Amino acid sequence: MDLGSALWNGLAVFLTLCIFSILYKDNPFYKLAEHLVVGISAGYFAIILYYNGFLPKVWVPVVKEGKFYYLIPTILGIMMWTRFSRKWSWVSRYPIAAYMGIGMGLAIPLTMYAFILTQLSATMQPVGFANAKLINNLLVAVWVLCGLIYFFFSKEHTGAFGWAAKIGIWTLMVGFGAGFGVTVMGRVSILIERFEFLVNYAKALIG
Amino acid sequence: MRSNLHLKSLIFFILIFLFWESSSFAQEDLSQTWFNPHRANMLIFLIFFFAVIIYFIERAKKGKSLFIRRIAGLDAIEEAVGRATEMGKPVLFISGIEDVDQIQTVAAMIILGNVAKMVAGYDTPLLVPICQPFVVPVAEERVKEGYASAGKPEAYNRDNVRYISSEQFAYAAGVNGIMLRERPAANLMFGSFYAESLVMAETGFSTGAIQVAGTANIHQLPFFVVACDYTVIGEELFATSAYLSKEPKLLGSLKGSDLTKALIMGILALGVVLETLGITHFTRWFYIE
Amino acid sequence: MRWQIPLLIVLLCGVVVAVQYFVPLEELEFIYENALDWIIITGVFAMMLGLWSLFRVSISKVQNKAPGWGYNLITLAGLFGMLFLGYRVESLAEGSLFMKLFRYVYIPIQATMFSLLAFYVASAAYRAFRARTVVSTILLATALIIMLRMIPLGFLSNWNQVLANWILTVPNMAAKRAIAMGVGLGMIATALKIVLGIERAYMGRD
Amino acid sequence: MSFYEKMMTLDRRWVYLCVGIAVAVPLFVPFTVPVSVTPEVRSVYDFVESLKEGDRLFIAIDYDPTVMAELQPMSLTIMRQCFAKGVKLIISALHQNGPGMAEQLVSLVSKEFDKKSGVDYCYLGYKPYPGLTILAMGQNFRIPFPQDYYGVSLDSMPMMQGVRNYDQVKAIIAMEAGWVADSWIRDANGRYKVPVALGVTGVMAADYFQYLPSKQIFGLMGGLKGAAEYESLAKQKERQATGRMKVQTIAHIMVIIFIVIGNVGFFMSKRKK
Repeated sequence: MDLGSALWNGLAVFLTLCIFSILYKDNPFYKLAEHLVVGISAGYFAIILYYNGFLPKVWVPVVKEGKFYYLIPTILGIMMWTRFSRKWSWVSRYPIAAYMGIGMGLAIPLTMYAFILTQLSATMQPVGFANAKLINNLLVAVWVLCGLIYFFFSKEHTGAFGWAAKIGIWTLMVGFGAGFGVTVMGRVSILIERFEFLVNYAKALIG
Repeated sequence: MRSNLHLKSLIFFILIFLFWESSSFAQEDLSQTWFNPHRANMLIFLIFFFAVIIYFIERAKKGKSLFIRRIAGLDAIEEAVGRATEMGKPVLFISGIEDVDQIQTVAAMIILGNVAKMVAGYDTPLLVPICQPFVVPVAEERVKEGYASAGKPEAYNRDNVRYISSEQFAYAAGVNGIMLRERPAANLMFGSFYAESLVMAETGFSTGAIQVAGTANIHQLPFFVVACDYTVIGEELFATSAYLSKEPKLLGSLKGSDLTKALIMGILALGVVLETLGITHFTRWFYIE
Repeated sequence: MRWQIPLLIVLLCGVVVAVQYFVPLEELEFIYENALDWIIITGVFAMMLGLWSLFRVSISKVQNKAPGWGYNLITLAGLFGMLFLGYRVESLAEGSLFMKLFRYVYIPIQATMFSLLAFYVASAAYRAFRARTVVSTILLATALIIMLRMIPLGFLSNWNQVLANWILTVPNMAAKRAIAMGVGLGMIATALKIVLGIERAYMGRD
Repeated sequence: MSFYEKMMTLDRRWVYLCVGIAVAVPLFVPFTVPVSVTPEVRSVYDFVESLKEGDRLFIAIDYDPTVMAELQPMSLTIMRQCFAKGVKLIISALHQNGPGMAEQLVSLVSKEFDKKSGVDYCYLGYKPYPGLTILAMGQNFRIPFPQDYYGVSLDSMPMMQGVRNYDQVKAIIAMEAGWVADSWIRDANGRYKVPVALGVTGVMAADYFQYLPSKQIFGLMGGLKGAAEYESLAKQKERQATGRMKVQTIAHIMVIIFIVIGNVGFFMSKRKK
């Protein structure tokens, strides 16, 4: 390892330890790393947005290629800056409205597809008691129905309906327990990667 | 205003039906047609859903009262805010890490306004750290409006709505800093969260705050359920946002959602029965190309 | 001006973009593709609001000599340092100071923040997984079965593996589907209310 | 406070310390943990093992450095296994931050086995919009990738003669860190009927089990455990995942011990009252 990369990697090791120090308690080292990363990331993303957003989407189309309809979103974007004035800040509603409208319009069919129709068709499977697959299909269908009943808002959860809702929330809890259980492995993997980074640096320094 | 809504719904449906009607001209080269016939099933579903929602909103506006069940997380918000104001400590509101074109963020913003209204009467700050720049103006407006509608516009402090960072973990680091140093007594987390959810919820727990969280991101729900005092699960997030505003017309949409849910359950049951009998046409109809 | 036009913009943008999904016309395709660009472009300008908010809060702490104001100087130094170093195209090339700060300051901090989760899942599990109620017992039991997959227990492991796979593919799947369908309905209902201007709280008041 | 109550209210920092030790110590202390092999991993191995010299396999490396710890061992082991058997590889990298990392991996393994680009393997690299790229490759690899990562035309490569699309590869083994996995299943397997197997992160594994019984994927390797299982089958010298897997085992035992401590404390202190 040459001196330059030893120093830069040393900085990375130091900052890694700074963040780990929060596990004990809040301290000046954590505060340092926290404030540093907030500043650095804001600056970094502003620059990246300039090169990947402003230059190819505003500067090049309008100035170089003469596609003047790109001025419309540019003007909408500049309208955001009326937020700096108390008197004119209502103008910023225009771009916000456009942004939200497009977002909602995109979301409606895609949500219908991914969240409802796909799930619906995947659950409609033959059921029965003849083999494990059919029984499992039946269980999935029943539990999905109970889960949906839990999400009924306009009917009191009492009687048989209440029991179905109860089975529904139990099913959700099994899902949450499973979700938690499988995630532990992934999170530990990331910690292993960090520890290996520290160990490798120490090894490289010692030679 | 009402006729305005009618007019808009009318335009909306006319547009959709226009495309629907013209679908009979469907040809093989899709780029020349007015309608993609492979997606007709979804359109029918959407039209039904929209019609039901608008019907119930109209009915609610006429004053028909609707029953809505209790949502535990909802009461918890009031309890948490109440305790924070009693202690004279700040309330922290985190609206997730996604932008304002995401529906969950909008739902979070609606909740934020109502929280601001609750907090306004007391001398406690409402801290709103923000992850996406576009959310900043919306959050500012919501907080300002909440304070104004509680009759305390002067209590609004612009510095409490602050942008931190657009990057997930830089944002989480900044939020942790706020939790550790400004010691809010209530942490409300609503919106779209990812892996940072547990980083914030555990830090919040270690500071002793009451925590209420809600998200529709299925993978993060387990962590909120485990680390927070109350969790608003999935669809309850949208119901909460409708419920908090206490406007009948917004509640009407909940009834509409429920009816559609019942329809979906019926379809599901029917589909399962038909599949078992070996009839697959029905299920096939729900595939989308 | 202040109300009607923004609501009209939401309606128009929402309807056109949603309808595009069903209408394969090239003209609409063109609008759709541009709509995506528009979102990016307005986002570029909105970034200024974020930077301004960060700057204002930091600088006011420094000016008022609020507790810990020195740290806010670090934030400002990081922000302006990156803006200053990144103003030339060459600064995006590997090996520039800009990229080095990204790689050796930003990346390790964010990766370490992420890795803290390994500690937090443990402490959250210890605290919350108590067999207090039926619901919390179910949560605890499933999590345990799934975690036991990682531990070699001889012949028990094989059984546990079968059980864990069943949990993942049957009840877990059912739970996810139920949540997803509910969420889908809630999302579409909210989106519809926004597009039609029924829900307009997000725009604030005058 | 009684002993049992203390068991329930341990300071969280003790938990942190124990997790830290559980992860750090196994990195220094040599020992092994037996790995039980699951059928969904074995079927991937058996498939690769059944390939003959000259067969072509498609490997997708769709992740970035943040999940390297979990997925890199899978890619590494399978690539070595293939090169050792003389199987020819077509490799893509459809994650924005991944192509550089994938290139390092490809050049490392190809040097080990003295394999040549264009003759024994073809590294396509990255194109934006993974879903569309996957669909287009079903028509012809040359639509999204007229040239490989190094700028060499696909038509000029000996190993790509007569290779148009997925029809000429035996299968796709995709290492995935996100939704691109769905695209491989839906588009590559669903539309073009090519067999697909997945290697995914531990968090994702639970969501992809459902595709096994319906045969949409013929195998699944989930997280470090899946990678360690594969390594134990392949019996190669370097076993990164197996080394990390023992850390996983200790860490999981630690978490479970804490859950047990909490519950014992809870029940015993309740009984006393």
